[in-house]
Amino acid sequence: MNETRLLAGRDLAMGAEGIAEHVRRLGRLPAAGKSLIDLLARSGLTGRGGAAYPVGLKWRSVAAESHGSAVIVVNGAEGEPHSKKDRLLMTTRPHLILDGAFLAAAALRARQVILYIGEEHYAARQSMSRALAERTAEERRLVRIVAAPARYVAGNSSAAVHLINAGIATPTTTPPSSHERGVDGAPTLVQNVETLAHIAMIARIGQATGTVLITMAGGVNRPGVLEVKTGTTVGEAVALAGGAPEPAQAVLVGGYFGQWIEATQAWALPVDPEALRAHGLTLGCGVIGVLPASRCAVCEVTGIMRYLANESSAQCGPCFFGLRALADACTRIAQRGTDPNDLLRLQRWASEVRGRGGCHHPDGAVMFLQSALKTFAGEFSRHPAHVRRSA
Amino acid sequence: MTKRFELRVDRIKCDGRGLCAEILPERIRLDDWGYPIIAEGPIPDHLLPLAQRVVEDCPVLALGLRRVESRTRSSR
Amino acid sequence: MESNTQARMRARDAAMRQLDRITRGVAFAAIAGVGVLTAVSAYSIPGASSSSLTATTSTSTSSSSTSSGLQSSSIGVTTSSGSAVAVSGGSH
Amino acid sequence: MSTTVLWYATRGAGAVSLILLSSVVVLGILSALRVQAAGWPRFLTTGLHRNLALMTLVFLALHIVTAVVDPFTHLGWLTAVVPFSSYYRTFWLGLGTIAFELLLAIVVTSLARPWLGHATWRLVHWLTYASWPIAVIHGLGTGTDTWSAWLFVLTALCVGAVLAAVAYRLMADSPDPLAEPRSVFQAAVERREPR
Repeated sequence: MNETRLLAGRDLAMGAEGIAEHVRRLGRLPAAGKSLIDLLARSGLTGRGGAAYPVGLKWRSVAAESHGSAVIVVNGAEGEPHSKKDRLLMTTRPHLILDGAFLAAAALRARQVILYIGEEHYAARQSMSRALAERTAEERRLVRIVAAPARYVAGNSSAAVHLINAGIATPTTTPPSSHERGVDGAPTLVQNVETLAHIAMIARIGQATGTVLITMAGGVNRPGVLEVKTGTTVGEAVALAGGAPEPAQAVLVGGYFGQWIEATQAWALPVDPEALRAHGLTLGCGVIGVLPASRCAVCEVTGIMRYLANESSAQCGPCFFGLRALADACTRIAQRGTDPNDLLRLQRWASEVRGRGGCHHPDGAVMFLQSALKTFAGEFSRHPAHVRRSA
Repeated sequence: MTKRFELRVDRIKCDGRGLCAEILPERIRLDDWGYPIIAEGPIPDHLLPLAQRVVEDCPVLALGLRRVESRTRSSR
Repeated sequence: MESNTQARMRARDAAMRQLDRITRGVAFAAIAGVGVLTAVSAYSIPGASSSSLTATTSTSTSSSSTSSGLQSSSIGVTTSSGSAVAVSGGSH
Repeated sequence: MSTTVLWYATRGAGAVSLILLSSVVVLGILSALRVQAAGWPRFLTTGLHRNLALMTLVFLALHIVTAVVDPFTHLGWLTAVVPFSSYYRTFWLGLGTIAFELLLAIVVTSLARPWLGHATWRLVHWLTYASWPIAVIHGLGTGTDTWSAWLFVLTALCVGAVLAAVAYRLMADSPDPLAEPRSVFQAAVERREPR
């Protein structure tokens, strides 16, 4: 059955696939036990939410702590501005996600499953609750839906747990991680919806689907979600997205917590979490942003740094003040032209802020900026005054 | 197995009072906004008393000494 | 960078010594203070030198706890030196 | 040593305790703020605050012992522990006992701070703003039968210093520069049903 893609089956434009069609195509929910956890470890599947944590390890750590009290959080917050993959999956293949969630609930002996979906993603919430209604009474009893605030850090696993526990979506200090003490203090698995869909397929076909969902954004003719084989190169993905209307100068691989790669180098990069990690990169949430040659790189980077600074939950000084100072320095360079002191400050602050936050928000933002400073070194060092143009 | 400790800070609790850098400048300095930058690695033995004092004197108890197991002499 | 840390280490050590010095200083001052203020209160309280206080104040030293709060300031203690005042009423 | 000396010693020790307590309160307020003078590290303020707090307890103990041991006033140890249990100036002296016990709670929780955690410690520490005023009123009330200008002046100075520190604290902006942005962000991601 070569149709082992997540988005296989009828045309996506026809909306959510019902339970009958889902079972006809993929069969009933397979059994789940310790063997599934070992299978996941062997498959090498890593999380698709952004942190790319090996799924086998994560399940083992929750299983070790859970004695029938675990909680499964299905993370569909998708706070990354350009990412659309989770929403597409929730609105077209909801049962694949629910299968993954109930497999996790069985394998980890969970007593509760929480669908954590972006509060502004109405279609996704509606599709998931409709699909839930089609499940068995026993499955439905386990599940409740919680709305995730539409902020960048709301998708962070400790923020999700904090919102579910205390109604505030701000990250909390780890340790303890949510694996040890999460929802209601119970061991909690926070897993991205795409990861759970992959798990539902792996439980059926015994191996990874070999595909990933990516969101093509920026200078491509047909931006949007693609499901590609993990060997596909960025250039091929751009072609699948209708090609680039004008030559590109660089590609942002991995979204706002990803890294900038000069276009020609990026074109040959494989869209594959493991392969990218070998290059010191990350596929992150799967956003591939193409920056056209006509756009000013410094102004683009400045806009994103300002966004990331504003998305700091202001709980930690180095992150809140550090990212704001970095964004201010970028803004000065963008609007008034390069001042060598600002370049020095950017380098120093970036290295000082990294690793000094309560969560990984500052780390992601700094990696993004440092890759920009490297890839656009020329632009940053000789940038003229640009009055702030469109976002 | 030598018992070594390293200073850890709870970034969310820390509100940049700066006492730690004043008491233990050998291991802690402040960034431009007054928040501690802690040197990596285990605390040298002769600084452990001061490190203990820093942990106790932190106005918001954001600092802690965490044991670092270093089995072999050439620990990391 | 090294000199900055050195300077801050010296400042720390100096401040530690300063803390001890100030604390000891305050301790001595406090002890002296008790002595001085004991003497001052001995001489400044009218009853100390003359027995006029005894004449003007009633000897009532006991009253139910509820009302004593509002007693005017003249109610007080007879300060006859040395002799214990016979207390009426015993324990309440 | 005639009884009267003990009686005056109680007043002397009490006055010194008041001065010490007031300075501890002022130092506490200053250490909460980010007042940073050159050559005066912040841990000096907090260190003094702690040392003088313990010193206050010592002189307070002296104050209590001299009062209780003084045969003239027949107070008995109970009055130091159970408020309003003395027959001599019951109300005013009772305040002293309350202030003393509040102070004990504050100091004990401060010594046990690493085990209690910051939140609990901070909650109990707010009792300072009850203990100190009650101590001042105790001083004035118990001492009024033998009115003396020096005690009044001394008390006025202490009250003035503490009120100035409190006023400074209220005017100064929040000691935590993140307090405002943190509450703004929290409001944006708060999904609690309003209580």
